[in-house]
Amino acid sequence: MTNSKKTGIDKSTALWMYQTMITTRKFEAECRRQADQGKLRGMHSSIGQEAVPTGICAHLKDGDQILGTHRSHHHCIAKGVNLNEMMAELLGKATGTNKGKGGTMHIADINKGMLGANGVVGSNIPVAVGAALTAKLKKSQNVSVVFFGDGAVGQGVLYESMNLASIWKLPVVFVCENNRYAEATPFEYSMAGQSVAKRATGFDMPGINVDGQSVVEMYHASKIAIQKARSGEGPTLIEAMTYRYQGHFGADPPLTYRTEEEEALYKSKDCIRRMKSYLIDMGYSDEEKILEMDEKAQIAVSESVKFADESPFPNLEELHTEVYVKYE
Amino acid sequence: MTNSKKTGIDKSTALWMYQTMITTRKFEAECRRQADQGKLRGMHSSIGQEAVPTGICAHLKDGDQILGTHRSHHHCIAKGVNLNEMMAELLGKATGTNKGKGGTMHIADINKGMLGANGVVGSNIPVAVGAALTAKLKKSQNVSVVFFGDGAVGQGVLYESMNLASIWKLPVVFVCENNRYAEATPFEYSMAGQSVAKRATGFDMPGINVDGQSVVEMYHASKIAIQKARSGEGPTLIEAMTYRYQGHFGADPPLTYRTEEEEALYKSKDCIRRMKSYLIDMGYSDEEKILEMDEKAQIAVSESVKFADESPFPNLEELHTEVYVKYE
Amino acid sequence: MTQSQEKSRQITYVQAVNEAIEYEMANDPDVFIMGEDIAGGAGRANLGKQDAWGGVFRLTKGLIGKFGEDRVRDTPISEAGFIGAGVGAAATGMRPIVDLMFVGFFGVCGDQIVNNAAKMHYMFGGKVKIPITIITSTGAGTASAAQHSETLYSIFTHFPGLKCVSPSDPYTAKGLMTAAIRDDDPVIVFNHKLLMGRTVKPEMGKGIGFGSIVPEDSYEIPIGKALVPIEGTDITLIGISYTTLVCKEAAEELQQKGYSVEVIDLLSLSPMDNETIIKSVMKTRNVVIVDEDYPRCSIASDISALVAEEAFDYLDSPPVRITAPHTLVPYSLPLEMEFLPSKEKVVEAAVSILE
Amino acid sequence: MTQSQEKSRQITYVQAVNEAIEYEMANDPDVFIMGEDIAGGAGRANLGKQDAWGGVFRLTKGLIGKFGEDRVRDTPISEAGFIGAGVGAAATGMRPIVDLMFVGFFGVCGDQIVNNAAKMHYMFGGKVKIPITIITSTGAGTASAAQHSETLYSIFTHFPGLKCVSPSDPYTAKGLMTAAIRDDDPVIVFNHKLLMGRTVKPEMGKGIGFGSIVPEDSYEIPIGKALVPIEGTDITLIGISYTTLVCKEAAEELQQKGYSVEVIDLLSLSPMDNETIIKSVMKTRNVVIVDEDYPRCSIASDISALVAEEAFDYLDSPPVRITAPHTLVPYSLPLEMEFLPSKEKVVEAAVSILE
Ligand SMILES: Cc1ncc(C[n+]2csc(CCOP(=O)(O)OP(=O)(O)O)c2C)c(N)n1
Ligand SMILES: Cc1ncc(C[n+]2csc(CCOP(=O)(O)OP(=O)(O)O)c2C)c(N)n1
Ligand SMILES: [Mg+2]
Ligand SMILES: [Mg+2]
Repeated sequence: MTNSKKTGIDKSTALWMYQTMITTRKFEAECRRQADQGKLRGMHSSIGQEAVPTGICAHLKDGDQILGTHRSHHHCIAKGVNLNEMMAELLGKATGTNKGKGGTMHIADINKGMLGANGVVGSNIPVAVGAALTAKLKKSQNVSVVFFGDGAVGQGVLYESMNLASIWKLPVVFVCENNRYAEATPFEYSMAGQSVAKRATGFDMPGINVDGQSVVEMYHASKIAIQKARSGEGPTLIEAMTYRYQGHFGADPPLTYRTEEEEALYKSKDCIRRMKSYLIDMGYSDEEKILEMDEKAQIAVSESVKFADESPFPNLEELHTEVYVKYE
Repeated sequence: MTNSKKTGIDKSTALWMYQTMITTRKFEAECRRQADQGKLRGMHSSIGQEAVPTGICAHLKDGDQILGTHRSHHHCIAKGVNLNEMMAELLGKATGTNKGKGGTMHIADINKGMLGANGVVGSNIPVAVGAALTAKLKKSQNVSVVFFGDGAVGQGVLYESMNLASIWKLPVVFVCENNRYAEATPFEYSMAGQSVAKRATGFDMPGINVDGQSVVEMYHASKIAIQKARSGEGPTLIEAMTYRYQGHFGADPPLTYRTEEEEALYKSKDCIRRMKSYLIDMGYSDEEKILEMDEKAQIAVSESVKFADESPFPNLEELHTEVYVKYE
Repeated sequence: MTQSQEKSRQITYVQAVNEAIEYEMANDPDVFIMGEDIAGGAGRANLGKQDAWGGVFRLTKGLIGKFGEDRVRDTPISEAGFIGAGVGAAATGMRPIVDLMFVGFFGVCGDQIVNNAAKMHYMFGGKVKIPITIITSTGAGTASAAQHSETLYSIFTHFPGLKCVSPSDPYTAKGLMTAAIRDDDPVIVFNHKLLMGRTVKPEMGKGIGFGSIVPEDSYEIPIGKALVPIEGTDITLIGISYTTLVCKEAAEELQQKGYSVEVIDLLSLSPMDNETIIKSVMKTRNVVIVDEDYPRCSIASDISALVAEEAFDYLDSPPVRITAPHTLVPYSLPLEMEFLPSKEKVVEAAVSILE
Repeated sequence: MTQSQEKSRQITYVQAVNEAIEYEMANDPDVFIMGEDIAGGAGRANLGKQDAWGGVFRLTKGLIGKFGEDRVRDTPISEAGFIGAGVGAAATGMRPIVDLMFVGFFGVCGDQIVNNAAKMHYMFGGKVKIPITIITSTGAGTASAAQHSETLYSIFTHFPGLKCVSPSDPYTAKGLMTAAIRDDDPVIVFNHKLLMGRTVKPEMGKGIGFGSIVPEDSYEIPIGKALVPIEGTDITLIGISYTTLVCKEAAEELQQKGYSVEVIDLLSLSPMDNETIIKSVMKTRNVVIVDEDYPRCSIASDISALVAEEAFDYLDSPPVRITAPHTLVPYSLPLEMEFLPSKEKVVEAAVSILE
């Protein structure tokens, strides 16, 4: 099993996955620095969860759409959104993905297949069903993937959406990033049955539980789900077990509701470190080349800051434009 | 099994159940006549579904609360709401359960433990969770029961409510009256997996499927669920398979979306006819005494019309009162 | 104008909406419609019964036979789910029409309407368009009590990012429905139940469905423009949807009393045709706003404030609002009739201004 | 007045609300509170960490230690579920306080608020009371963008059956919170995020939390009554919540320019203190309404219409509304600041009226 899986990932994909994850991590770290300097006005960090969107987006094509949450920088980067434009957005600049109007919780770039982060928990789930409906009606062979947290499993709209996707056999994959907490609330408290995957039962669709701190596992699990969606066999629910290393929002201290032991345990399964070993084990890379990749990531991140810093704020008239396509 | 079940229902309960069902059926038939005369302004008939609330309410006590839907006359009658006041409500009279302000979709009598019918599909489900929360916080040993249709299984709030009830181990029973249709839509089309009971999976609570056209089966299934709730062991989801004999609303013709064969099949399993046989089989009654019960029902129904007819419409000032307890 | 464009006839409101949808679906493959029992009996093709209902108001009757199950799509009772799906479909290139059966159900799906449909274009810096049309029904007068009889267009008008229109008869229903479907922004079309032929007091429905001449051909009524069906110089009556009918009836009676009455049919609430309102009030110097929505923070308040602020020096009398009272919709017939704005109340208000 | 009632001190808005809740919970066993992370870390009693958060704004900090998990109840992210449960608990004898973290989330649970909480008392003929208190947060100025920065009290004020209050400082926060919990009707308390100390522009938060003297003892500010913190004769400025602060600052500047300014702190939107508004405007003959909610069908429209209709003959100038523009809340700092009503805009409007 392990073997067949290993052989399933080709070198360029594996390298892409590592590069994506390390870029994300460095981007997020940079964001924190920007926030500490008062330039970036708060965000939800994705550090620790990089493997989830990376493993999935490895299978996605240009016309495919992903949708995210309040915590979506990793989704954006995995789907290829431009780092410069992302950082500019986070600093509220006119050159941002959203012209500075959306900010951290709403980054979107539909041309890249990022149909938007969304600040309301659960809110994007039916929107993803709609994108899949378009694919079906237009017979485009595209799929859509929606990411949401363990907290979103409390929202009824998830079940409405799973039901719609199932009865209409839509090409959508529901991906729950179970990082064990919604704000300060552990899922063991808030989720009856304590399994997201099981919630697919009764909706006539597979629900699977995956080690979301392993990009290799994520890759293989999502490959099946996306193939299934793309070939018209309907939706899948993936529960990816993961962990956010930082607080819920900004510098919010997580030790008020979780333990050092727990943090240490999950950090010991870090997705980037494990991928590093994988690359070396597979002979895809070596320490030196990995350092180069790390450096490349850092350069891209630094450039994004430079780009954002040099970009202007939007004109004040922008407050009033694009509320509508046309309004008179 | 059948035997042990039979011995489980004592005579007075069995007779009460029959009386309740036949009263409901005659009440609903009378409502139809009132509508044909233009006095009653439209309603959703419960004919065919009488066994469901009857089997359940046999186990309920005074302080227990039930909650209903747009189709709730049978719930009200089973919980002991006064027929005169019901009919007066339906004719919009000041003496109605709700002083004429609520009408068919909102009949309520909290003193009788009928916490209200509700016209928004699914809307009452969390309210029932709240009534159960009161019972738990006040340690009253009361339970609450919420009835909803197969259509409500499409509403996300059901899952939010099941989750809350389950994690808090609340004394509530979720009863889905699966009469196979939501308006003109068959549940085989709209419900992935085609089973309501299965939807409990993943919510750490039992989901059971019951013949809702058998009041005896309903009685036994709900006995377990209500005992469980009352003793602090948490919620149960009951799927009661039933059938509405009439159209969705008013005189809406059901043959535009279902077949004569199907209607005949379900009518052949009529709950009242089967209960009649049961009473005779058990030696609890005979044809003659049953006729007396039927007559008693008819008299009560006729009296309700007389009561309603003789009652005044509300004063026009009533339009403005009871919007608030106090508003100044 | 082609010959066929001149062909007109009296049809019902329901038929007018149906024609608009049919035309757009036939001419634009991206248009589709979904909602509960929008066909009815879905999945029962084997029984030949897909079109059991054609929507609860029969607005979509016959369409599934013409366009198939994919484009005339029955849904489970999952408003948040399928309206959200409409938003997603709109964002990715379709032009969905979605049915929210009664406006009072917005509370189960409001998030999809106000946080996604209304905001995505702006939040995403203009890079995504949401050309969704939401149709819904409003109004009391059908014994449907507090949850099924609301008007509520005021709360949607509150939200930047949404357009709101409310036709008053078959002619405006067809033209606004067409414009809504073609519009690139989210538009909510509020159809009054009494205009769609639902009523328990037959005299209230008198003539409603047939009050206007409707061209057979497709046409648009521009969103954002009011109509002035009756011109006059003494007083302006402003109606919206069903209350336009009330205004017209009141105007007739007031004319018999010798007054020259102007009636504005608002049609669009967002954007609102401020210009037509101001112009009329500057001329007549008196205004009565007639609206069935709850009175607080409402379109009636909005119009009253607009007139007060923009035509202050022209007014001979303060604006008057005839609205539903600050109470819920009761079931009992006499109470429900008292809830509704009526011709009598409008005439009384106008006379007391003009006397 | 007892001795302890006289004890007063300057405390934060957050502490003032916390005190009100604590007092009511201590004195009425039927009062309980629930919401997401209202304690935080629920079920982690074994770690001694139940009170990780005390609510996202820390309004309930410390309460779980005093009243236990049953009465300070963390919930899953299921607003429709737990607000509906609040309604059911209220109907059966409890007095729940329920937290809707941000008002922009109303769209996932609006049905429970407007169709159940607001309507049950009326629909059921007065036989059921729903003494629920919903607390929620409003306002821009915290870089939270379009979905997390709305005000929206106008749309709740629209609904008969709901009461709506919006405090402006620690003193009114404590008094209105106490009154809300004790009220037998559903009350929504709108707490502005800037008043609760959240801001990314420190100068906006300057002094906000400490602007008022708060008695230690429990007291009520009656729902439905406005306050007049500054009296004057030339012009009335009407503020709500955070904009009351804006009005006070503007008043200061206008006074320096030699004008006599009256400031009304609205406090209650439903019921609204029409009398105080009318009385003031009859005296000053000029009015500027300052509100952060979207402008259409809003509380600002309502007040403008009220003044126009009821004080028509007293007005020297048309009412002026300074509100958020008809646009969504942008993320970028300069745009967000431009979105907010500011002292400068108020002063400018007032001066142009009074000059
Ligand atoms: C409907 C709604 N309720 C509450 C919130 C406030 N909120 C923002 S993030 C969050 C926790 C989400 O937890 P989860 O879904 O597990 O995602 P994570 O933060 O762990 O990535 C909450 C409660 C919200 N944004 N939307
Ligand atoms: C939220 C909502 N959506 C739609 C409706 C319109 N509606 C009323 S009854 C009904 C069908 C309900 O079906 P089901 O739950 O199976 O109950 P039944 O009528 O079969 O008793 C629908 C769609 C509604 N009342 N509420
Ligand atoms: Mg989480
Ligand atoms: Mg049904």
